[in-house]
Amino acid sequence: MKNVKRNLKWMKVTAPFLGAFVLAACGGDQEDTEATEGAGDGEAPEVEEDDGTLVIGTGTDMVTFDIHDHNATNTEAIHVNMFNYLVKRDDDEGFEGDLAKSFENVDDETWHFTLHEGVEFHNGDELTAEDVKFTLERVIEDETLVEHSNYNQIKEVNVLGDYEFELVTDGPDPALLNRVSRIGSGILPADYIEEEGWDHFLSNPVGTGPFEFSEWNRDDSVVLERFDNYFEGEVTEWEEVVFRVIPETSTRVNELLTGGVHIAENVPPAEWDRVNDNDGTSIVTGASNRVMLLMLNQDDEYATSDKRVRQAIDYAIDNAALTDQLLGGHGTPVQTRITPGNTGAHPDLFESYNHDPEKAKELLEEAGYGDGVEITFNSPQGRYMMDTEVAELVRGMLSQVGITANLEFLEWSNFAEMHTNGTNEEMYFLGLGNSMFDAGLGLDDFSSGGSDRTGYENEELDELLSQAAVNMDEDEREEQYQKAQEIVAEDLPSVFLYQADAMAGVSDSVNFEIALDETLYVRNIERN
Amino acid sequence: MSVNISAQTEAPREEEFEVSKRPNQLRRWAKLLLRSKTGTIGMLIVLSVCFTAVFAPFLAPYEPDAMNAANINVPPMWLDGGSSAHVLGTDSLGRDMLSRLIYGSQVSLIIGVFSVIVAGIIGLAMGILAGYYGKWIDNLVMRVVDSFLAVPNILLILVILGIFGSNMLTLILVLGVTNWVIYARLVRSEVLSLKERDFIRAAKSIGTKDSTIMLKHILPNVFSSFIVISTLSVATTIILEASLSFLGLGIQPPSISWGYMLSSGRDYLATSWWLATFPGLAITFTVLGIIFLGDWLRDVLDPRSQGRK
Amino acid sequence: MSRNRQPLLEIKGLKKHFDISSGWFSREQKSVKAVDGIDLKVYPGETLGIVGESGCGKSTTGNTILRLLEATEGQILFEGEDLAKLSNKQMREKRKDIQMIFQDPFSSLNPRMKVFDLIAEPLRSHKAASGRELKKQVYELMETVGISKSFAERFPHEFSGGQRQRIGIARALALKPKLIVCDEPVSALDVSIQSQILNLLDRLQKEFNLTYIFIAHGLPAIKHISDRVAVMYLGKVVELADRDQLFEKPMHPYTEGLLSSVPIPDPENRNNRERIILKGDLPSPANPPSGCRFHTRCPYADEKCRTEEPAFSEERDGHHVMCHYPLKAGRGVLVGNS
Amino acid sequence: MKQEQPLLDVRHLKTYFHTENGTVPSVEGVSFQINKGEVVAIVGESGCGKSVTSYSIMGLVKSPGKIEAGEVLLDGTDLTTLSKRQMRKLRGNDMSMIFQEPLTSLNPLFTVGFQISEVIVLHQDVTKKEARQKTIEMIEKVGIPNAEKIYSNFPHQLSGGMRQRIMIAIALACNPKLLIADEPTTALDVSIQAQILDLMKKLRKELETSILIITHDLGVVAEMVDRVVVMYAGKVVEEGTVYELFRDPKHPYTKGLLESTPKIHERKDELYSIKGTVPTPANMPKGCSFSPRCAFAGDKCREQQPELVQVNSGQKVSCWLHEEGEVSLHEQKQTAAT
Amino acid sequence: MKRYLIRRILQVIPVLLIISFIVFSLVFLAGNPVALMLPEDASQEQVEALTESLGLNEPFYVQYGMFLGNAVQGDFGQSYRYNQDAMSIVLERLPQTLELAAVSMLFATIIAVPLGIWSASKQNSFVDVFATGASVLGKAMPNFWLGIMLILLFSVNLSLFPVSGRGSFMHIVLPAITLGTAIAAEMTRLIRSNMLEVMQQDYVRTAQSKGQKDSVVTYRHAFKNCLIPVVTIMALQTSSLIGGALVTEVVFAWPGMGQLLVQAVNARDMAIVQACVFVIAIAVIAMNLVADIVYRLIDPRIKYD
Repeated sequence: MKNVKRNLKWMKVTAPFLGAFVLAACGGDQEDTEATEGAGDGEAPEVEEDDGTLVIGTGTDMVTFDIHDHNATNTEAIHVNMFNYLVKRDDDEGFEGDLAKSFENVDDETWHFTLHEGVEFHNGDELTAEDVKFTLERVIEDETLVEHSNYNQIKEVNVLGDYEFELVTDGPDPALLNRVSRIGSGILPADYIEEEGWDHFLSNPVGTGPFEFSEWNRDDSVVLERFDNYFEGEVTEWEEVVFRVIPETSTRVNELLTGGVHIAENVPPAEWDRVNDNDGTSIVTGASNRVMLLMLNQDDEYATSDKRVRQAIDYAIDNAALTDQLLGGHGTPVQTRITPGNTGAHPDLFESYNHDPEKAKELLEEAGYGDGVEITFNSPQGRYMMDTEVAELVRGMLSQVGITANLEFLEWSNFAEMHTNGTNEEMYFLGLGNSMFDAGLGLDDFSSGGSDRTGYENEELDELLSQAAVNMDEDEREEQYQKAQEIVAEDLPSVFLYQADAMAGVSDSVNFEIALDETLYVRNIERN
Repeated sequence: MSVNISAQTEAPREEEFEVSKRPNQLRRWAKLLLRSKTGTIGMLIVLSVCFTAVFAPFLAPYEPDAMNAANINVPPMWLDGGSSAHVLGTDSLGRDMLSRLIYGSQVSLIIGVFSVIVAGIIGLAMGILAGYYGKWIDNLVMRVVDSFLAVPNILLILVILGIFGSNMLTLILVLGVTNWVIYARLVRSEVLSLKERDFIRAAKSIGTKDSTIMLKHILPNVFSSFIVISTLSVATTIILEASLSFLGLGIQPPSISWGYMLSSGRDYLATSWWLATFPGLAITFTVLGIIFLGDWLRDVLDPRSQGRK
Repeated sequence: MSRNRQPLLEIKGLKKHFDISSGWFSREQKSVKAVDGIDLKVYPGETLGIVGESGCGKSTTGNTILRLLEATEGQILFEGEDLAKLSNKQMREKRKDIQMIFQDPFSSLNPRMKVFDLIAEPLRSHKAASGRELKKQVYELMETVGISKSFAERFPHEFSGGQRQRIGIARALALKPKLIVCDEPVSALDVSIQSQILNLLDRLQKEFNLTYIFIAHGLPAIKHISDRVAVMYLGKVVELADRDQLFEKPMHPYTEGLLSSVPIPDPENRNNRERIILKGDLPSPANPPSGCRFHTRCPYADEKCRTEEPAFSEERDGHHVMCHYPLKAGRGVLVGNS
Repeated sequence: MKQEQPLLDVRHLKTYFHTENGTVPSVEGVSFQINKGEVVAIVGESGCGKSVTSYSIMGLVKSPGKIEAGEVLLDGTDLTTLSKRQMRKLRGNDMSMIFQEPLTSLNPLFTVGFQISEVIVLHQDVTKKEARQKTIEMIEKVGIPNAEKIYSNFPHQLSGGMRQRIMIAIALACNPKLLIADEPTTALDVSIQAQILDLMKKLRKELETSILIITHDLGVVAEMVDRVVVMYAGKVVEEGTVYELFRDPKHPYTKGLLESTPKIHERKDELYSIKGTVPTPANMPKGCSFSPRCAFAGDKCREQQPELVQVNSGQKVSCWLHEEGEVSLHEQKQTAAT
Repeated sequence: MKRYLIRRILQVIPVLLIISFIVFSLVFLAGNPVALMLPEDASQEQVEALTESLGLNEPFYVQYGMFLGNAVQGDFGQSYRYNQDAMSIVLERLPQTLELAAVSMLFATIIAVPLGIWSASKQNSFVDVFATGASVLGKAMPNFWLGIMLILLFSVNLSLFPVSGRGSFMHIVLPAITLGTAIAAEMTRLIRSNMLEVMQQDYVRTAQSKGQKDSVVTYRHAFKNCLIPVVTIMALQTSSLIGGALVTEVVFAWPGMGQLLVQAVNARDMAIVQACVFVIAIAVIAMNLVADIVYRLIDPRIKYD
């Protein structure tokens, strides 16, 4: 009797623990079924469908409303709804006017623009050429601004009339239109800023876009409201859009599943089934122009200064395995940084890769590393989709051909510092976008005047790049860039892995497509 | 007034004392341990975790970082799709969960134990010095302690790791350097009350040196509460390491700790639950075991609770 | 006893004040005057009893002699040398000659040390013996105080209070000191054990020609063991006399009240004994009364007592008292109880 | 003995503690009576079970302690059979208790006034105002001046003696039939002890309360009580009127206790002492529990447990020496010596 | 009381000085932040110019002095990431963190006080065993894990509470439970062991000997005494509460300092980090001060100076 009692007591202690474990263990299984049932009723609890509010869940907060002083894609993704560029890229690599009604290339160094009349800022001011001059001169003149280096090719902004002006570049600039259709190209209200000052503007930003600023709670949300006097008329059905910051991926997905957000950005493949299996949500993927690559250092003290070693690395890696296994097929193996949709893209180097472990071993043998070689391999963690896994898998692939990659993950600020200061060792894993949509920006890294991260120098490449940079003949310029990419693919200052797809979880109640530049044009998001 | 018993007045030179029979120390502890169910369970858990950590290379069926891209996210063997080749399934890179779990115990324990040792050594030294000498030394040490207490340790750890990066050594040092204050506080207050005990005065009155008093009289006497706190502290450190992994500042791969496995598996909770659940259970069980053991130690070692019986 | 000899220890004008307002920022300095100017002489081979109620400063005096507390003021001359002036190192040396036995046998022995190490500690600290010699001496000491050497490897908690006190005594004896300060050595013990310890102390004194300062609040024990007795009240010695003098003919009203307060284990005479019960509580030593410190509780106090502090004067041969009106007839307890 | 029913009749009380180390028989078959208006003392050294006896009577034995057998009759009602609620009604009302440490026995967070009035409100049908009035009366009754002011003081603001007076006020507030005082003066200074004893004597006469005093101090016993119960190792070894017991102790232990107490009205060069120490429950000797320490112990003593037997009109003793009628210890000693 | 308060507040000064020293040393060791502030292709002259204008080429003690001078005026510099006064950004987030911490504490108290008392007064009963087990478990679960599990269960499966964010009362329930669990566990254990100890005290026996009811003895006499150490130790927990909030905020996208800080550390935005550490330190110190005062209100034995 006593023993029984004791045992009972003992069970009482363990019961709550067991309960918790069961909860933990079953969480996953119950998930799919019950969540489905819950959503099966059709109504998601949080977002009420008719109030005209679009909620988008993002991983990180935007950083500033100073359009010239950031280079963050996620910040620009929000800015595009509030500001207008002069021109915008159209679907087939050309450009169409945005604020500019028309534009023409007067000579190699001069561009003439005419603005739409009657464009109104959110504060009621009318857009004139003076605002353009104010905006561009700021970024051209102030060296401390992050975007300065992307604009200082413009020599002057000449106002020709209320709605007319011309841009004069410092030498021919074939990429000028790319330049003024990206980060930092939004046009700001000159009078408003001059009267109220920058600080006021930063907390009460004013633009010409379809949405006007409502509030920004740092690390929580940015709220924009529809601007009813938008110069193109009403272009969206959303009265309000909320960008919510939800750093934790599973929380972001859970919000989507429970209807807390319409769109959850950056949903990793691990969560796809959950999103797709849920009634009312699905995964949307789309190509971005971000290319994941391994930056290799060719300074003499490193084994990677030997081209054969670099090629061995390229041959060792099965790019398709990375995209298929880790990204669920949503990525494209590449051999270049310039992907379709960007000026100068090379079709042969897209969707292609080298993979031949045997050859990699041979190359290593030739290079004198038959017994293996040890290199340092740095990678950021939690920065790119599945970055940890990719880095680990790459390490595994390299080890199979005899390259011991000592993988060191760096916390982002340390990683950024290494990248910025060029203090990298043999190899590091990095993803690079191309906000200019022009091969020039993407290939600049490999010129001898570019960064010293790779230590790569090739006179032929330098020649090609400097010619192309000022070549106003589009076709010839494209050829030059394609040639340059071939050289890079051969010499491998970087091993290119794959073009990453952006992945978002989307509620079926909205129609959302991922833009190549990963911005969130709310006016393109429609209600279903 | 009454009879005087003169024969009995001689004080005995040597007496027969009934000093209780001296049990074998080890057996005494074993007996004490077996008497407490939670203590026994705690000890069993802790011993088995230690065993796993020490003999990991012999226990693990696979290398912990052997990847198999064809075999990713395989569920545990008792579920559909599982196989007996991977008892607890595989992770997102096709690595064997069981092997990783076994190897993970090493790092988790090493970080837990060594950071506590670092913290303990600093804390013991500071606490004893402050408590024993008092005056300005005490004031200085206590203000430093106050300062550390005013800043949540995870915050400080976050900043330090953010600056210096995170590897096992820095992690151990940082956890140690930020946690010493609890020991210093505890030890100091123990020393203050010990100082009131006569045996410290007695040692002084005999002419014992300060250094000897601190090492021989104070240290052994604060040691038992120190051990109790340390035990519990190992548990909190294991949890803390997991939280740091969650914030991306914990142990970095290819090293494996349970905390890292748990936090990196969290994205798979809803689809491949075993990735996070097994390390989670491992942490919970281990911490549970350590707390049980620590509580038992407290009951056994704490003179206050001894007096309470 | 032999009053003509040089005193072994002489205390002159000893004061010990404790500051009670601690903290960095307080302005006021309040202090407890635990010992407020006492003079005592201790002669070789005698036992000086110091008696008084709690808070009278008797233990503080004992601790100050060994410099376990630093004196605020005054001199402690041991064989003519002022202990207060010694450096810490010199004082450590000096402690060979002066030892202490503590009140609480439970807290005065390090619970983590074995009996052997406890007794060996003083010998080791002063490098007085080592190796086999150390062992031999420790065993001798154990035998002397009546503990079988088979217990050398035991820890203190395995012993009873009386046995622990024996260990404490062995420690104090180890360095063959000249003076032992016994700070309430029997107060914490059961009656049947008290007498064992008192007898042991008696025997050791004869055997090793020891000098004791015996501090206690229990008058019977003091009476049993002392040669001379000092009565302390609120930091002052109010009466000092030979034991028999003091107990038979106390001259200070406080001593008289104290003696009369002690319950006597003799029921036959309980109803015909005239008791003088001291009224009121002990005043706080932080704020002692003006004039004679005892005036608040003294049945004989008058205006003079309230304002003027009496001198500590020798009224009879070797009988000192601090009172304006010392009792002449002395109502000792022995009187009327033959 | 008297014919009337005793106020308290404790019969074969057994209280055991069931600890992790096994069962400790703290009180092992204790019987005694207290008549109305009588003061009885239980005397013994620490660990003899005297306090546990008092808690058993009050029903305050805490787990793991438990009354295993026996009866406690208060006015004929067996307290061991009462429900918790019935017991609560008696406590503080019909019987109450004061404790050794007056500081820790008072709740530090409540005013003393509240703590006294609490018991009044609990057991008497009074308004708050009346309770306050009664409380102030009680404070005055225990000899504290300024009762109004003291009412709102907290315990820490009072001296030890005052606190014990407050405890007495709490205990006597409802005019109980029985007051149990557990070492009421042990923690106090001699001069204060005398005051408290005096107060208890005075109040006892005034309120006609029976008192059970638990003490180890034979002086207190001699001063206060009518009858004495001597306990050793959980058993009563001797019982008798205070006069008989002090004049002619029958049990060697009682005798030893009396002899080993140093007395201020006597001189002796060496004190009598009882050898050895009180046995721990773990190694309780066979036969008479005092036999290992007893100078007169014979083989029978070591084998068999003696019963408590009446040896004359006022005395009971539990000793084989008195098995066959009255034998004086004096004579017996000779036999033991040979 | 006033003098006591002044003294306590003055004691905070050395503490803040030490904190400032530690934090500043860390920032100093973090190296030159200019590279992060300037665009990628900034010239060497630009770097040097900015370094000089920020005083970053001065020796350590000069920089520390400047830092202290500014800090005294509440100026912790500009957040390079937000281009805004760091302190004002931090202060914007403080109330949310405090709100979460306060509600968590409340939750913990509501759970722990009855559970602790109950399990102490019925030692070894089912309640006691349950409370002990639950409190150990509460400590054994990493907080982010608990948070994620709660979201899965209560938000996704049961649709009872919103997943994340701040807004209605319902929003704070899950984060508060997540954050409060460990505190509740600690508090339960503490109250239980303290109650057990207090129940052994003589004055409890006195209360019983008066014939007082068990419940009155427990609540009136024992619990109030038990509260004193509990209040003190719970105040010390403020620090770990805020520490836990950092993690909880990330899980629940709670817009408090935690998120801000984690982002700031990642981006090495040291001005924000410094301001955060100071604000938190002052909050913790203030809480301890409040606890001290409460403690003094409960316990008449403590004098105010």
